[in-house]
Amino acid sequence: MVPMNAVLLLSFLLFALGVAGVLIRRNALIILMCAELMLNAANLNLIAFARHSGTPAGQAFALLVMGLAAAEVAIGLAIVVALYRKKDTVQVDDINLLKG
Amino acid sequence: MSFAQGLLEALTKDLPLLYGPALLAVAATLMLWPGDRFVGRGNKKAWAFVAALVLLAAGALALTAPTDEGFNRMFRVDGLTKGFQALCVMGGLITIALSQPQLNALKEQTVEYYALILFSVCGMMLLVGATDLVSMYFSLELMALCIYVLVAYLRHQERSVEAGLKYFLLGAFSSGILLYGISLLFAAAGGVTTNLAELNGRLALVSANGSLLVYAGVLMVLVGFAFKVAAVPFHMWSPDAYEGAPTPITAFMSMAPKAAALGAFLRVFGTGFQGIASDWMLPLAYIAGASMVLGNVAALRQQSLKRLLAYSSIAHVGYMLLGVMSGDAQAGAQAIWLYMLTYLLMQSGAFAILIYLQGKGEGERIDDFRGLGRRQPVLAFAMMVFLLSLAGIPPLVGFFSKFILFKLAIEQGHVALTVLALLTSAVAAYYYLNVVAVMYFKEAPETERAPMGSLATLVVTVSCALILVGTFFGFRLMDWMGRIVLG
Amino acid sequence: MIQTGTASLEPAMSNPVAPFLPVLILLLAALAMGGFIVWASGWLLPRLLKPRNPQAHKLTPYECGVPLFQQDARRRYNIQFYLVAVLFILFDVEAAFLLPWAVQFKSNLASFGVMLAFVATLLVGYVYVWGKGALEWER
Amino acid sequence: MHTHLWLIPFLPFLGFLAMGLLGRRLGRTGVAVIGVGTVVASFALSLIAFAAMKAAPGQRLELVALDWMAVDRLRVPFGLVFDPLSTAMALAVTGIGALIHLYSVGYMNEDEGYPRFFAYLNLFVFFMLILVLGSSLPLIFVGWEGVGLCSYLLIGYYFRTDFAPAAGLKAFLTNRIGDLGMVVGMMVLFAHFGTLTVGELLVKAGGLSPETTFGVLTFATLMLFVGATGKSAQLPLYVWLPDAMAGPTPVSALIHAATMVTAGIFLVCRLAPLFELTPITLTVIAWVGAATALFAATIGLAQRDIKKVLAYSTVSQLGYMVLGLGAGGFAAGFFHVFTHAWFKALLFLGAGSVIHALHHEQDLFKMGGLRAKLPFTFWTMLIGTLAIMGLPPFAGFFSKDEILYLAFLKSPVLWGMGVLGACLTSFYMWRLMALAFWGEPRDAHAFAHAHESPRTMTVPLVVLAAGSAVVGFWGVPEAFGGHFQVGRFLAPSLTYGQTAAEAVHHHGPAVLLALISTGLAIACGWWGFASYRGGLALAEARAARWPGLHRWVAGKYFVDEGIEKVVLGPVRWLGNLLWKLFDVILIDGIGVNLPGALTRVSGDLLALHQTGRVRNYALLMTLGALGLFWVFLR
Repeated sequence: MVPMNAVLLLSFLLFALGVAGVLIRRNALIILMCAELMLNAANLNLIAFARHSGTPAGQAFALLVMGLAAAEVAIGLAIVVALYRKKDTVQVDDINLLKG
Repeated sequence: MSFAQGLLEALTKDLPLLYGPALLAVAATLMLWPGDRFVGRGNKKAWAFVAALVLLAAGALALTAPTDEGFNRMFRVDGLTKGFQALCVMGGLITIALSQPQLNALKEQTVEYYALILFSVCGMMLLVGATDLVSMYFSLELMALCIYVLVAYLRHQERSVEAGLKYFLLGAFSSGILLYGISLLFAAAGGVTTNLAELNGRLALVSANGSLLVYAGVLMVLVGFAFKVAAVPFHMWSPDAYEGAPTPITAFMSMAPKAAALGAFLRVFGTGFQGIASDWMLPLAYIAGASMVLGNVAALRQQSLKRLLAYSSIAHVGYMLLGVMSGDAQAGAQAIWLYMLTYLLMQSGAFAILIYLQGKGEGERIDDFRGLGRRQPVLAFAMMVFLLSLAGIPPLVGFFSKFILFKLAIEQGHVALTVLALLTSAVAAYYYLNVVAVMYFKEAPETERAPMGSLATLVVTVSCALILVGTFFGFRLMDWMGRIVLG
Repeated sequence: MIQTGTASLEPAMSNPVAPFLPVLILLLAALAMGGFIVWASGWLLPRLLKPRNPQAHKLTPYECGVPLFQQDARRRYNIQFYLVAVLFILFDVEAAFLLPWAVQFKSNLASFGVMLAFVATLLVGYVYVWGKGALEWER
Repeated sequence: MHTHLWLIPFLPFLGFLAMGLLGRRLGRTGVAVIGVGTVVASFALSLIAFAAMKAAPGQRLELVALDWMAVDRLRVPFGLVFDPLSTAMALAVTGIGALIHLYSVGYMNEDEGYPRFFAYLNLFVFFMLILVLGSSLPLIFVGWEGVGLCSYLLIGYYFRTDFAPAAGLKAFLTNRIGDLGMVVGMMVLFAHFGTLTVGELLVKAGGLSPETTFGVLTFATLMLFVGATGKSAQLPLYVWLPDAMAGPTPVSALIHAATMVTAGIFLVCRLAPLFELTPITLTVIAWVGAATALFAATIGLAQRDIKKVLAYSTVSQLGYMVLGLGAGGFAAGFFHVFTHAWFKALLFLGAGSVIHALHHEQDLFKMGGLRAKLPFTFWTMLIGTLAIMGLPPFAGFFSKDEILYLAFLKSPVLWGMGVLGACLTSFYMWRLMALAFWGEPRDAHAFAHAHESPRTMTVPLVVLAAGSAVVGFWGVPEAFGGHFQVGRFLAPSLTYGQTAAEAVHHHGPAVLLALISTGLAIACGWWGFASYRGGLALAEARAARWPGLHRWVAGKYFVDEGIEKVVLGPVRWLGNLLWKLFDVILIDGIGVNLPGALTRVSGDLLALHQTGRVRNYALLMTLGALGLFWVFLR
């Protein structure tokens, strides 16, 4: 068995990667992917600890999260496409009509 | 007995708890298909009435649901659930009524609009009853995903799409943080349960070694919720999303999801994580205080009434978080519920008038209210009532809901925060009164009057009347309701 | 403690990672080997062996055959592609919910009914998508 | 039974509804009849109630319509209370209110917003009556905020000018600061006593020994006094009152004389037994009052605008009332409210009459010689001036003397400040009279067109003048052979069934002190009158080059000029300085510029974080979360 602290560390690295991506990248699609990465970091925790304790709840939760993530991607892509049709760009730094 | 039999039995036993939300989901699905096949292109407006009826029915079902817990202790119907479900349904109904003039004018009546509102109200109704982090996360996402789409609904308007994208990206970000926090709590409790009550018991026993994990988890969950209710410093999406969204959806966002998220906030923090209250109380106090200050100060500068209401709603959330911090969960829930109810009335009235002016070609800028007192005295009077009530000026109802909340906070020993709340509410009076002053003391060229439309008139009349009635004996009424609904 | 490179048949029970250590070493060796081959064949050997005879034509993607249809490789995909891809992902992931059900499945009409309801819901979604014309490539 | 008492506050409200809803459809006459009629009717009812109260002293009647608020422990009835204090106050409010309504019929005759004006005015009276008659602190607070709101509407009535709305807003905001104090005080009282009904509160407070509740009560009463400071325009929250002059003159009269500003005094009187238990609060109150009385009088010396002079004089007189309260003389303080209501309303309406006659000229330096042109106004204002300077037997004498005597018992320094303030009052009032009514007209055009005001305006003046002359006899102190009846009348309300406060026995010094203060006031009055009787000659003479022949003649003025330079100069310089310091820096600083500064801060704040860029938002969210994490690790 892998020690649980290692799992936590790995998931934290994944999570931090996701956060960093959201903060650094400018492409809306990649930001979206990074947000999904954060969800996967959480999934890793859920699955590993569910396996660790031998109960199925966490694994079922992870499946549910995957489904939700897919729905989120679908909606996100739709919005990004709508934006692209309007502004011809998916760079988030180019959209700041609303501010102040 | 097999797992599946158990599942079926659970369903038949527990389903009555969910008749309301289930009706919404089924009806919205059927509206999309096959319902929409039978409605002609020009008649989409009819869906508004269908959706309103479905909402009413769902509200009635929710209020008559048995008080019980079910679905493997994932969902619970109690006073809190019913009370906040009622608020969400009201928010949905008001939104549908307010949407009519704008959607007709823009020729954007579609079945999807109403189906999305129903789905998101369904998510809210599930959210306030969720007693398990799984069901909570699921319903939170159901609610939020629908609202992302609704914000970007006017896909031919750049503002709307931009608002939708911003809200979506930040929402996805915060939902990632929330879920990671949930996973940490799950891990800290040993990976056995996601049930709130059980988690609370287990987390309180976590050794000093794991306390960092618990704290990080609770904090991340707190961040997720603070984002959903738009509390500082996780509020930045709200002014932009409020401004860009179609105005009825702005009204919707300031009422229903806020009520639902606050209900869940109460459920998770007020009653759920009581055992580890010392972990989240101080950060929450900072969040509340910062929301009051920033919300009110930032609103001073606004030229657009939509943005002003967005910032002021940040401040109102700051006040309501005082109720979450109350050690007496029942009293806190009641105070927040009353506040939210009165807030709903004032907000719906103000938005109805705003939408009406928008429809006339005047915009949402505060300057467009110039001379409203002369042009349309009745409307201006109603607007004044809403604004003064929002400012919390007695004897209007908004004062009493504030009073009850602040009184509770003082009793709970949050004196410094309450004083801050009082001070900032004095600032709030300034910008609300500024709008009143513009309406009455500034002249504007005469413009022609357009009829307001029966639904918007209804909303304005009812909410204004309720505020005025509430001023005199609303409190007996509201107390009575609070007792019955919140138990 | 670090053990010798040869696989130990009885790994120390105290260190759960220990049995995997030989694998790790093998992995590192393989990586080093692979890296060297790639480096040598892709950079070192050509440097040493290649004739120097530059030509503009050599830089085109296809040195021989038909000329390029479109100069810009980053061309836009048809928006329809995204739509279909997203729909595929959605229905694909929803199918993942079938898995735990199937694992637990014992011949039982009730559980079958519940899953049928789930699939029916998906089906309504599918029909809605179809009805909206989202699956038609040419509109 | 007693249902007719409900009509006292609600008649003006009905008037407000009628005028607000029907508006111009009522016509000018209709508006005037309803506006004046409702208030007169409630005056008549108050008179009946007052007579009943007189007949059966110590009576107390609480009418409860319904349970208004009931949230767990908090139960607040929607009720009115009739006891000596509230009926006497209601009488003053409706009586003076009715006269001001009547006066407004003439004054606002040319204004187009006639119905709106009367609607606001009626609403104002309604809220004031709710404040006076309310049986619980929340209800009193409703009235309290209501008059604030109405004053905002009325002060900002001339909304076409830039100044008026700003002044209205300033009044409202300053009052909000005071209101914070009131709310906090209320909450502390509730947390401690578990009730907010005045009756229960006082009974419970009386049952406690002072030692156990000392700290809480002191805090609560101090907070309530902060509220009173805002409403009753005491230092340092007086700032809104002078600006409130921007409204129409009848509004100034209503706000200054009978209603809004007395609210703070009334609140303290209402809760007198509570304040009685807290000597520290009382001392604070006394000093704030004395300082205000002196301070505002100093500023009054330097004003040119006739209404500003009166405004500062109101602040000063309020200082006396507060001083009276602080000295433990709740009845004396209230009595001064009562007498002041008469003569201040008179002075304001008289000033309004002058302004009306001169077509809205308010500058004293442009008036002069109006004695013959405006006989009614002149004679009535003369009575008002005599009353405010404290000349026996006019109204102001008895009430002010009683306050000064009590102040003397508390501390001779307080007495000295009070007497000095009275001297200054006398001076600037006679300066005002001399500049307006004596001397040569300094604006020939305006003078030529000046005319006496219509009957609706002069009748209230005469009535008020008569009142100013005689109401003082209701409370002749014992030192002058009276029985201070007002004190006896109010005693049941002020002591609330506890041991009756010992009657103040006037000893030897009382008469002597009265003689000293009155004598000084007369002297100062004469001085002020003499200095300005010749108009602005002093100032002009100083500027002009005198031929040698006239030099000797002018020498007569040289004495005066010397006095002017040596004594008056510094005093006026001080007044100007204080005015600059407080009005310009503090008021404009806090009242006007603070919102501006906040708005600027707001802009900076927004520019800093609400950039419109998603990535910045995400970054700030992350930083926020890390900051909260830091809170935990710290």
